[in-house]
Amino acid sequence: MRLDEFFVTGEPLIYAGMVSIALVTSAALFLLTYFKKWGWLWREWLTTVDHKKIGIMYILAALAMLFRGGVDALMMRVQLAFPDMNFLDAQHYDEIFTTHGTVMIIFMAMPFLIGLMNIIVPLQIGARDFAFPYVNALSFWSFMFGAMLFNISFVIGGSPDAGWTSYTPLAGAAMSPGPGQNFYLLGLQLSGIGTLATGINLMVTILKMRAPGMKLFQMPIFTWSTLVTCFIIVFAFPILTVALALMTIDRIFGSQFFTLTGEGLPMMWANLFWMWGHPEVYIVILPAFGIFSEVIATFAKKRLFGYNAMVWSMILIAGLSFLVWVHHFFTMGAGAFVNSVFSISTMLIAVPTGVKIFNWLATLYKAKIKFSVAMMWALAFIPSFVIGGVTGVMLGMAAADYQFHNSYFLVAHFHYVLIAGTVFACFAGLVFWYPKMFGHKLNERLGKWSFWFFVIGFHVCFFPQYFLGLDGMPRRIFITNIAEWLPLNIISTVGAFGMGAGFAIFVFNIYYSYRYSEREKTGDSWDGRTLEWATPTPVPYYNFATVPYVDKYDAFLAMKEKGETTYDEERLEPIHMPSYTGQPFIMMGFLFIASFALVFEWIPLAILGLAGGLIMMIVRSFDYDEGYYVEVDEIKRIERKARGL
Amino acid sequence: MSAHELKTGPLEYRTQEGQMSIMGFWIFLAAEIVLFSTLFATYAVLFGRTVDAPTPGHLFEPGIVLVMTFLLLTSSFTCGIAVHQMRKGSVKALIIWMVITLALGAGFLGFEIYEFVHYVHEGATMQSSAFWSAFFTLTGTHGLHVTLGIGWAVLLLIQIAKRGLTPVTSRKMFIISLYWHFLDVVWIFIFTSVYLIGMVV
Amino acid sequence: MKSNKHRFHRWLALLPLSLVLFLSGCSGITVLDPKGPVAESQKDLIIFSLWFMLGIVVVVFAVFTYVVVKYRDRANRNDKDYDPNLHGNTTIEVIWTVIPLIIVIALSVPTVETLFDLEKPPVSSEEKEPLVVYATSADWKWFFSYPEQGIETVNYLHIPTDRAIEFRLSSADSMAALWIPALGGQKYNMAGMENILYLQADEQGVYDGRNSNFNGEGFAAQTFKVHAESPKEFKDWVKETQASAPELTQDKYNALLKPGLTGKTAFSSTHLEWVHHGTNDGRDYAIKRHEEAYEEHLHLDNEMLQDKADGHSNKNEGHE
Amino acid sequence: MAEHSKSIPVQHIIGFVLSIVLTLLAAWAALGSNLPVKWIIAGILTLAVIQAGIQLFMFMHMTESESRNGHVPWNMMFHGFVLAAIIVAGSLFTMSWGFDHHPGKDDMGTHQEEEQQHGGH
Repeated sequence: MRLDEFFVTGEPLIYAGMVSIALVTSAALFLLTYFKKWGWLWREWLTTVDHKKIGIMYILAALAMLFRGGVDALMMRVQLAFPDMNFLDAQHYDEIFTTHGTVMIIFMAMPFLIGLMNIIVPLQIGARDFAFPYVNALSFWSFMFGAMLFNISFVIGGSPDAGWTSYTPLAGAAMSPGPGQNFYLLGLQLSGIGTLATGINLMVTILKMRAPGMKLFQMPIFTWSTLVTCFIIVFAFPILTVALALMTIDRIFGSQFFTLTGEGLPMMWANLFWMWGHPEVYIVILPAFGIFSEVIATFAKKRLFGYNAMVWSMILIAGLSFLVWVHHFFTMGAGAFVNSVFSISTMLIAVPTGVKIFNWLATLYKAKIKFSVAMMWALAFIPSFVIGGVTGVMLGMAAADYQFHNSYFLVAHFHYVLIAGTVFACFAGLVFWYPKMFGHKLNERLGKWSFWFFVIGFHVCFFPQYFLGLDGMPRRIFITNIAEWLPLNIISTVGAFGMGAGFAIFVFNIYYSYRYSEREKTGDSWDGRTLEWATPTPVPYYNFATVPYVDKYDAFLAMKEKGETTYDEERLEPIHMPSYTGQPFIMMGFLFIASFALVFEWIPLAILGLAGGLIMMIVRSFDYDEGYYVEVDEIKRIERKARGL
Repeated sequence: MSAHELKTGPLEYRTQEGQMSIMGFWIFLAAEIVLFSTLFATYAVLFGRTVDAPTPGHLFEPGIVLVMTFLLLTSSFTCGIAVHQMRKGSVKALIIWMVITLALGAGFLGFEIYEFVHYVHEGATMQSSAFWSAFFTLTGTHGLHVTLGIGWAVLLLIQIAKRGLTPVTSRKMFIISLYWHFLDVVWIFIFTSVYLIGMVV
Repeated sequence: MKSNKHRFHRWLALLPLSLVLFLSGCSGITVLDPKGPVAESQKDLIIFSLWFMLGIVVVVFAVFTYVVVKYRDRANRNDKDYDPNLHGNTTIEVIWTVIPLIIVIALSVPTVETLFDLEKPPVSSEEKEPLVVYATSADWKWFFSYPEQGIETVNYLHIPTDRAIEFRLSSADSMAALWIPALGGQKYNMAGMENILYLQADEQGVYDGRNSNFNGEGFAAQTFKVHAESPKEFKDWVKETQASAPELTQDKYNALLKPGLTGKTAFSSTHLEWVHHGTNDGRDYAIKRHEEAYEEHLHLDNEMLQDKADGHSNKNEGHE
Repeated sequence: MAEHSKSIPVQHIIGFVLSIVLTLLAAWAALGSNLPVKWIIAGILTLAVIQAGIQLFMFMHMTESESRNGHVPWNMMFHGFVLAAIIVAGSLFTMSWGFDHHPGKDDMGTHQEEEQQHGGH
């Protein structure tokens, strides 16, 4: 392969991207060397197995990905603003919407939520870490290397351009030759390993490591949403693994699953993709529901209404999520009977979702609502999500879907549910738990500015798109050459920049608050209700000096009433902790090399990388490191300092 | 994380780590069921799409498949005895029965490789048609699992020989046994829905 | 740059005008302004569901506004209506489970009915045999074959009004979807699989049709115009095409199949004589003949697209 | 726990014998019998499910209470098999059955037939 084929050439925007990547990388390398931080980076972060640190790395990476996906989005909106725009050509536009979709779902929404789960779930259930801290680190590095692999396609080899759904035969070797599509397949495959492992890890953590006395139906609702989500992950991700593997074999080894030759069946890809893809939607929305429930209950200063119904509706949604995938291709022509079945199952999801909406409203009833920024995100979610939800039901009506399908009506719908659901939740959750993670709150004033910019921008951007869709504008076109579409497209682009401004203010707020915000003195920043607020801030690495006995929902509220804390000097015992290790990083590094080699179909290097990965597994198998104990005196010292005793 | 160790019951269940690892593995097996069922679904949907390549009914031979099935069924049985011996505390019997299990597994693999080579010679390859792509991927994935299982078990036997039975080694052994029985479950479905149905239809 | 700026201003001037058009009601929105019975039935379904959805939105928004305003934490807040332990009420929970369920049932019935109706030609033209048109997508153009009339058009379509059109959809290569929003919803065109889509125009006019399913670089350019005209005009058009258009040879067809853009053309024979892409035998016809061409980039940009719309460009013709 | 004293527990022997018998039965049904194909397929799939159950319950200690893992193993296996059924049957339902039973065929004959079939469902 020639060098000018290896690097992407000929695009000014990409050259600019390359330059900025080079600058940022060298700046980072310089700073690390100048401040002699390499050792610190390795010892404190790259080898960590602490769920809180891993969670923070997840969230930082997700914010970076949100930036990248957001820039993609703005570029698309610029191109679509006016009919005569020549900002992007078709090819470049195709790459951008493909990476936008993939990055936002796989490398932004999921890791953001998994990051929050990482930090909060063990704290909420009174656990000292994950069930398998080593595996947790492995998961993170699998995601991180997968994301890196996907993102370097931007400058090396060329980005995938067949849409985030990568429908065959377009995405097959015959019509999309070259490394672009391979980046998609292997980037997702690599990060998928980690997601599945996290799913198993969190399930075991929640099922086996709850504080003594805590029954399943006394768990905080975010923990419940995590458990249900992990259940979906465990059952959905293997489908993606197989689908990706089959297409990889198709592309690299010439098999005939989804090809036009050899009687392959391209639509089978769509079938498998959506068998994973639909549950995936719930993987990113259920934790959001959990976050909103926590935030609303806390700032309404009121117990969550209908806790049992909330839990059961999540379980029901999880079950139904596996029975509706065909609604993504009603227009395939599987016949009226098949479409009827999936149409009805799709609409049924509205019932448990409706129950949840009404339960949130009922939680606000007779409450004392405090409009903090986290609460504002949660409140904005309710009406926005309802619009997304009802249009989802309309899309679920197969006969009408023939008109909605592939149009901007659909685009508007899924942005309404994914942004108003997932993205608002990410912001709400980050603002809410920020003091727990970093020891200080985010500035509320700046937070409100970013909130209003983002939320208004969001509605201005996506509401007009419903009408564009009804007016026949299809998704994924790089040009808006019909006069009637002009005004709405301009409005939409303006809204997109509003969202961009909101995000920029949010990021600035992180910096501003780091500099100027008051440091937290107690662990209980918002008068919280669940156990994560029972720990001091910053949270000691062992989380709980003494684990409380839980016999109620809203466990911390009960503790506060009884005057208990998680520091009982009488009951202190040495705490067993896992050792930090560089193995996960190295193992995933090898798999990264293998995947990168497979992208370019360099089989010998791929085999070497895989062998490296296998050797790391053998190393792990013979590794009998038992961790270490935190002595009582050490715990006393840390806790007294943190609690100001 | 707790160091509390129970005094009774099978060794692998006594520590919380043991319990958690075993539970985690059960969850992993559920994911494996989904993984294989996706391959089965692909196989089922692509059934009959052979183009010019030979049809399955033409190539499948009942004899060799039955032998493979009996090898794997027996290995599952001997693996069960190995765990039984482990619970009785007999390292030596455990190792002997495990070696028999792995030998049977290796025999199974040998037949499978022979079978694949034979099919390729007849013109049924991964690249020849959608049906054969699906066939080789499904059975090949199972075969790969068996191979990995053998490698993994060998590593573990070394550890057991070195360290004897501890909560950690017996937990690992127990998990291997779950894995091995599970591969047998998968094979039962391959035997039935790939080979038998392939020969009937 | 200069011309771009000029165009920019021209479009900008359209902005207020279009806003007025948009606000003047549904008449501007294609899907809600159907020109045939199929689109009509889909519009009815959409409007039917829209009423329910608006109802839900109104109820939720009203309750939401009420609770957020009434129960906000303010200085002289009456603590009597603060109940921190209120955690459930079975009756009301059952009510708000059952009502959505009823709505879902209410929506399901017409959905299923319409679904089965759409598999048949529209009732309004039952007594007439549907006009069969094979609509074949290829990267990035449309072939419309009229087997009875023995003609084939590329990138435009003529149909008679008040008669069902039975589209037989397939694709020579990548997956596409035939969508004529004014006449009704879409279905996929897939190689090796054939779909049937019934559409019908009741009003004469020229409608926009396109491929709505992303299929690569030329996707945005894969559009066509539908000329719905009276049966007599249609007959005349058919006669004229039969008489004046050249015959479609297999070589010519193979050249047209090559991935790329092409203008409008008509022929007095159809490609169905030697290949039908909707069958198992025809699925790899194009990919076998043009394997290398799929690797090339079009470098399609706005200017090219404008040119194509104006009828200048004919990228394929250079290769003949 | 009487069986612990034996070198080979009875449960395992029963399980092993049963799986051999069921395998032979399935092989006979498929290769030796003259039953209708649909019956054979349904029959041998049932036998396979029974045999999987034997592995799970007799060899894999799925329901042992000493594991302190409660219903989790059982629950995961159950849902795994439900999902397996959804994936396999669902794919066949939409990709094969759906397409065979819709008017995507060349003549109108199939179309009429399809209408009747739908009426029957």
